Amino acid sequence: MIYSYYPGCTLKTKAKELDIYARRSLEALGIQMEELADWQCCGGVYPMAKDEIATKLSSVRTLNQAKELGRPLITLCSACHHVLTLVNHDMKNDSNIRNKANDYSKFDTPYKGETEVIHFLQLLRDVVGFDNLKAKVTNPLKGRKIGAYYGCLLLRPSAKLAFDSPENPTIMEDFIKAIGATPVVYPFRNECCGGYIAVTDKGQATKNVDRIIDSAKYKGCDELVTACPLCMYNVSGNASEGKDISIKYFTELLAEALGVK
Amino acid sequence: MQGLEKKIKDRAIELLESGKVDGIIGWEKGQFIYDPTPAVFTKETGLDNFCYNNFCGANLSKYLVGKITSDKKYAVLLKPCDTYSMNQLITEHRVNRDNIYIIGVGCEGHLDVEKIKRNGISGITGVSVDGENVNVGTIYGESTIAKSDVLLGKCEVCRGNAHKISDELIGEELQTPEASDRFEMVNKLEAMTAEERFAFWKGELSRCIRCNACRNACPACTCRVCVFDNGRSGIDSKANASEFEEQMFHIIRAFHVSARCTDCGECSRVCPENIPLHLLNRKYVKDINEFYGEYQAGEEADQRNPLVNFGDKDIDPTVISDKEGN
Amino acid sequence: MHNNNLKDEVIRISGASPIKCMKCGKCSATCPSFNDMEIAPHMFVDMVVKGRIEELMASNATAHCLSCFACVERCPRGVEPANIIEAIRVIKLRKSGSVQLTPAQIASVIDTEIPQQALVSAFRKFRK
Amino acid sequence: MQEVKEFKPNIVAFCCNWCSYAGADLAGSSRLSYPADVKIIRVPCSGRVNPMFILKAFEKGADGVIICGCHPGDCHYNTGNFYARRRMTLLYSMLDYMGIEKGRTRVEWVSAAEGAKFSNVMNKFCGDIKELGECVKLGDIRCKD
Amino acid sequence: MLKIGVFVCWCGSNIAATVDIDQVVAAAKLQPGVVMATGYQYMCSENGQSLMRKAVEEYKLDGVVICACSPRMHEATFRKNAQRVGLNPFMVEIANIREHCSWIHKDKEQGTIKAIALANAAIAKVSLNAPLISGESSVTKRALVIGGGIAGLQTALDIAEAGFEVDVVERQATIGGNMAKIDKTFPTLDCAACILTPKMVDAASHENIELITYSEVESVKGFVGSFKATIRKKARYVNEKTCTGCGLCMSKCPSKKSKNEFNLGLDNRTSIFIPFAQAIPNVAVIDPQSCIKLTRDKCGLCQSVCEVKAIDFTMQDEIIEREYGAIVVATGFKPIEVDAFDELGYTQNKDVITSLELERLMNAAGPTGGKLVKVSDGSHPTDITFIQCVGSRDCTSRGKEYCSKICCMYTCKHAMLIRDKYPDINVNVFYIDVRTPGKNYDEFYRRAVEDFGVNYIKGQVGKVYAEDGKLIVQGSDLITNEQIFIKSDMVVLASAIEPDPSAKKVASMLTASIDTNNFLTEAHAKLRPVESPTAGIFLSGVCQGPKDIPETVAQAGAAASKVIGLLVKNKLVTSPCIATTDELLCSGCSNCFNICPYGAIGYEDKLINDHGIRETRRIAVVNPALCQGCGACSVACPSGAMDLLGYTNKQIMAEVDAICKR
Repeated sequence: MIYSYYPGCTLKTKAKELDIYARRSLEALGIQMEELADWQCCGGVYPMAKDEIATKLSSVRTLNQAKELGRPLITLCSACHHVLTLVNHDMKNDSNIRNKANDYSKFDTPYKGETEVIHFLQLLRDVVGFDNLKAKVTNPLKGRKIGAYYGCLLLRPSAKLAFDSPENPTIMEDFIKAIGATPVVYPFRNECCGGYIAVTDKGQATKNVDRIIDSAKYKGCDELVTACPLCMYNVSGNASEGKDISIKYFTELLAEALGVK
Repeated sequence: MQGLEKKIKDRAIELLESGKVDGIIGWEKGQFIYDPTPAVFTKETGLDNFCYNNFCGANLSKYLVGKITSDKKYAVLLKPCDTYSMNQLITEHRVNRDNIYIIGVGCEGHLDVEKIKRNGISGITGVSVDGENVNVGTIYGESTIAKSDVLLGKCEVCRGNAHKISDELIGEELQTPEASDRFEMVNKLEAMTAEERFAFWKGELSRCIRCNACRNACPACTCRVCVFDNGRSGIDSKANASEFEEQMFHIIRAFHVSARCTDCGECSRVCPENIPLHLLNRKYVKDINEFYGEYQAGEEADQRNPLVNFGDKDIDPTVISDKEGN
Repeated sequence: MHNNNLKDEVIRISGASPIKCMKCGKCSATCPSFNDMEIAPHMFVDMVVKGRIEELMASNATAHCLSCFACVERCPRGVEPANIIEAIRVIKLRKSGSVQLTPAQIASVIDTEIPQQALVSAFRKFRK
Repeated sequence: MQEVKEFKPNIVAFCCNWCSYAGADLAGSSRLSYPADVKIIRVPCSGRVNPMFILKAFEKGADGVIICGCHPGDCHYNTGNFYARRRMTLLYSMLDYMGIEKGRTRVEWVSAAEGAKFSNVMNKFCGDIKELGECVKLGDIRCKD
Repeated sequence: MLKIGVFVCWCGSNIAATVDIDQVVAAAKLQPGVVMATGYQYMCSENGQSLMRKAVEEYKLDGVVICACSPRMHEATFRKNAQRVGLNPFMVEIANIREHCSWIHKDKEQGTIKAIALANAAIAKVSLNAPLISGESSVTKRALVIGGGIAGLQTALDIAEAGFEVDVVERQATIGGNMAKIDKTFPTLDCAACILTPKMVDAASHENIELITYSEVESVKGFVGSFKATIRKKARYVNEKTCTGCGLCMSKCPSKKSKNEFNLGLDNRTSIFIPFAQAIPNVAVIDPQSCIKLTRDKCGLCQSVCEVKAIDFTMQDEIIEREYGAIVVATGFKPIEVDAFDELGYTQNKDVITSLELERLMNAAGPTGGKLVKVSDGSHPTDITFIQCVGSRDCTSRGKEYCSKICCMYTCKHAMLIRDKYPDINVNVFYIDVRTPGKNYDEFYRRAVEDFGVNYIKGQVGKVYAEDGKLIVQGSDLITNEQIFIKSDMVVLASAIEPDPSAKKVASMLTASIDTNNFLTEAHAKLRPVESPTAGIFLSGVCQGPKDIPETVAQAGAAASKVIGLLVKNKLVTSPCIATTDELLCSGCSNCFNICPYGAIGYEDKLINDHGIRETRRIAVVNPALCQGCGACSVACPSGAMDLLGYTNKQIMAEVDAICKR
């Protein structure tokens, strides 16, 4: 099985590490993935308003491309995953949005949410399997106490994203275990860092980030991992003086453990 | 098609010879190629007169109803659309499944000889379907005509070549015709004014001669005694005393088969007056789909039909009474 | 101030059902921006029910909602407060057209590390 | 001189024994009037009303037929009115489809406590039928021309 | 043709003022079959009734129409009257010319025309009437109660006291149910065990009660008066009759790591065990999942120490078949699983517990001997926060849409008891609404606040998390409009309650209906609250809807009185106005069977003689004891084979005909 891959804009610029290490790791794991030829930006932010159609179209076009190839679509960036999944959900379940979006797009056959959108972590869990992953780790990250930082985009609204338990997720912890490190569970791992207001209200973002870092440090995290460029930017750049904590993309740690960094 | 006829015939002989079944319900050659009739074949009758060609539109499932108390086992030939009726009959305990051997036969759509004749073709001696066209052999030579122009009404809205129930399949690879929107005419009628609709139905139903062909062919009309023949029902009538009774007969008949009708189209196929009776049944099908969710009678056996079911948030009849417009 | 036209618009755009609210306050209990919002999420819901949309539009509270869906996730009545707040933000935007962040200002706030999503959200979601 | 006679419609009301018939009784004991054109037939449940009865009424010269039952969910027999609701929705839709004025048929839910509602419903229904006039479509075709 | 008599009542001036009686009488006389018609001032008076009786005898009437007030008023009176002179009561029909005519019309001409139409309709109907005879069925004088909690026990005791035999089937190894786990009861704060255990002993020792514990009802057939139940008595591996409950086996059992269900897993028990000290029967039971002998065929220590040789590892399940006249469902409730509400941290923090777990922690017979300690480390808590409505009034997939009714009061009780016993503990309660309807209930709540200093906060909790050795409860305070963070040692979740999972199976077994939440439905919310719509099935306790103990006991008694009222009869009279099948017409299609709300229609393969053709056909058969006469089946039947006696198709159409004639 070959998977279609959707990197998204950020992974081509600000979050290159997230992308590069993912590609290397998959190669090491023997999973075939092809970048979608003509992908477009997902739109960056999911337009919640029911009557906003135009801003959902770029996602729809990407999803339709994946449908035409007949392959599941792998996402990596939390924000892209959030947007693509929610737009896909709309195309499947909201006839108004579906009809209008199809009227605009004029595909050969209307798009009805057929594409399966899978996050890279789900691929590791459900296709590779964390036990298999563990067996393939050549450089286990022994002794490192790592906190998973999920943020909000990956988990909520859980009814539509169906990613993991929204209140007590385990996928990243299982991942950390599989690469040989020690996962540290801390209460604020599923709370929002304030990424969407990082530009307009740094103060509020800082408050959020501080609370998350405090919570993680209190539980004994030495470092954090994330799947989200927004979280990465916010946690690494917007924490108060002296609060800062090391944060990496989960793919970087994966590549490290697989010995392909 | 002829290859298929041979295959079915061979298999039928095999079934009869082996004693697996006591009779085969199939089609018998008529006087012309286009008038085969349903018949029961046994060891005694042999299968010399058996035929399966493009004029075997009749739905044979109902012929099992009379055999329910028989201890003999029958094989029945069912086209894909006929299997819906079979499932419905099983659901309603009107046939004895244990004594039935179902042979699903392939179908490429059946033809309406009246339509062929209306195209100026007569003296028909043979037909063969060739993709989108039909080659008609006549005593005057061969002519070709578009298949879509001469299909039976029920085949124009074909539901595909899947048999919903069968014990074995023969010729299932045949391609059934492409279906058009079966609610097209219902929608058209709905869009008319009440006066236009009334005129339409008055025009159609006034031709009714109460021959009961629709009732007799309908695989959902399997009552031992029809309510119109039942002296205790209060609406019994041997012949119509008034047009009202015709209307009533058709409304009640459609109502009684609603939610049980598989939309097989036999009523209209057999009507000698060409009254489009299926448009009544199809209205019920459409309403049921719209009001209570998609439902296909006979999709599988032992379904609970929407009229012996309910939802606590069903739409209220006042919605119909108070509907805007005509 | 009651404005039922605006109220209908909020309900239409959000697709949410504020009338289902039973006033338990769980949305506000869970909101990370509670202290930054002069009108808290539970008040948004109630004020929409009462048709007090203009007041909500006049408030800057909409700019502080993170769209993190915590309230949507935890609401026991399926009210979707975040969608309601977003709807008000959208209506506000469509009505005035003024922007919070103009292209000219970008240079002053941008740094090399800012991910695209943050910019998009600043422009589209939060420009008023 | 010929006198123009006021049109007096003929209206049949099927009322379930437990709710609507009792509601009609209450309308009576509260002296809430409605036209004498309405005549009530008692049935155990709205689920007992056979579409045949309605057609029969029209055949015999009714100008309007109304069915009253317990409110959905309150049926004395738990589910009877749910079935009635489906049957009547489909039947009325069919009559409409055949071009027969849909206003001549109606279902209303009237509880035993709703005497006033019963009277209002009947007043309104009679008014509607009067406006529609004699049931010509079904009436005229009662005899072949 | 029938000979019909018509009597038109004046009802003083009630009818006579708006309806011309003479005209109605004259019109009636013209109707076919009418041999006499007369008016009278008050038909319901003794004189009126005797007038009717005399006429029946004089004219040899076989049908009577009374034009008078509503049949809901005097139909029974006139039918009884007919019976006195040997006329079948169902040959009497009433034309309602008062409520439906004279009282609502002012115009006498119009009123008279309508009265004539109504009279004609009744005459048309009665001329098609046939004498109907009420059926009878016998009553087995024994009741079955499913569930041995407080509801089931109270019902059983009340029935037994009235002199009838009762079997109580309980799934667990002991009776007592949920109430046995409770420490104190509101609003009186008396100890639950002190009021429940005497009842348990009473039930065990009552000569009319048989307790069938560790058993489940597998199937029920039959109908009111004669049900047949199959009960599976699961193997206990301990002989109930010889075991003395000495407990020696428990002290020797080496398998000690099974979760103690009675204490909700807060401590462990042995594989052979007695559920709790006051269990009835006070007999050990072996858990086959963990017993070393039963799983690995080793050990057998208990068998060797048992002095009365009560232990039998070869014991098999036993099937009991019994007949009953009535069945009471008392399957009770269970608290919902709160794992899905993980923002409240139940699965992540040991010190987040449910209210029922708190009951066990505060119970003197519980795992801590009644000392309230933190589950995580056994230390003394100083701050406890309660969260109400966890899963109640929640219309998402994780909760229940209804109010669980008992949580406000028990949370209040818990708060009060904690403050009373440990005044150093601060107690906060998050609430949405405090619902305390009930005698002395709101006073109880106010006492918790005013006398015991419980701090009630209007708002809900969004997140519970551990920090600095405490649980931080992040919630909203809607009165002060603040987001607050309360440091707590323990958090108690007032979880919603739901019907016991067995209720659904039991209901379908009994053809009793259940609602969307799996609570059993009562026949009528106000008039028949303890009866199921299915005759002979009664409801006791929470299986019908959330209830506290006083309500449960009251309802249990009510159910018992209904059962007694049924069992005391020797014969059940069944209404003759029921559905009936014309066997020659029935094609066995099952439409009627599918629509019947009472499970009154079954199928039989019957030998039919259809005009000389003899064959076996599948025919619908109506059970007269179950049919309630709604007639839904008669409409579902396309051929008209199914009809409703007393309201036949033909009768109703005759009425239509009479009314529509212009």
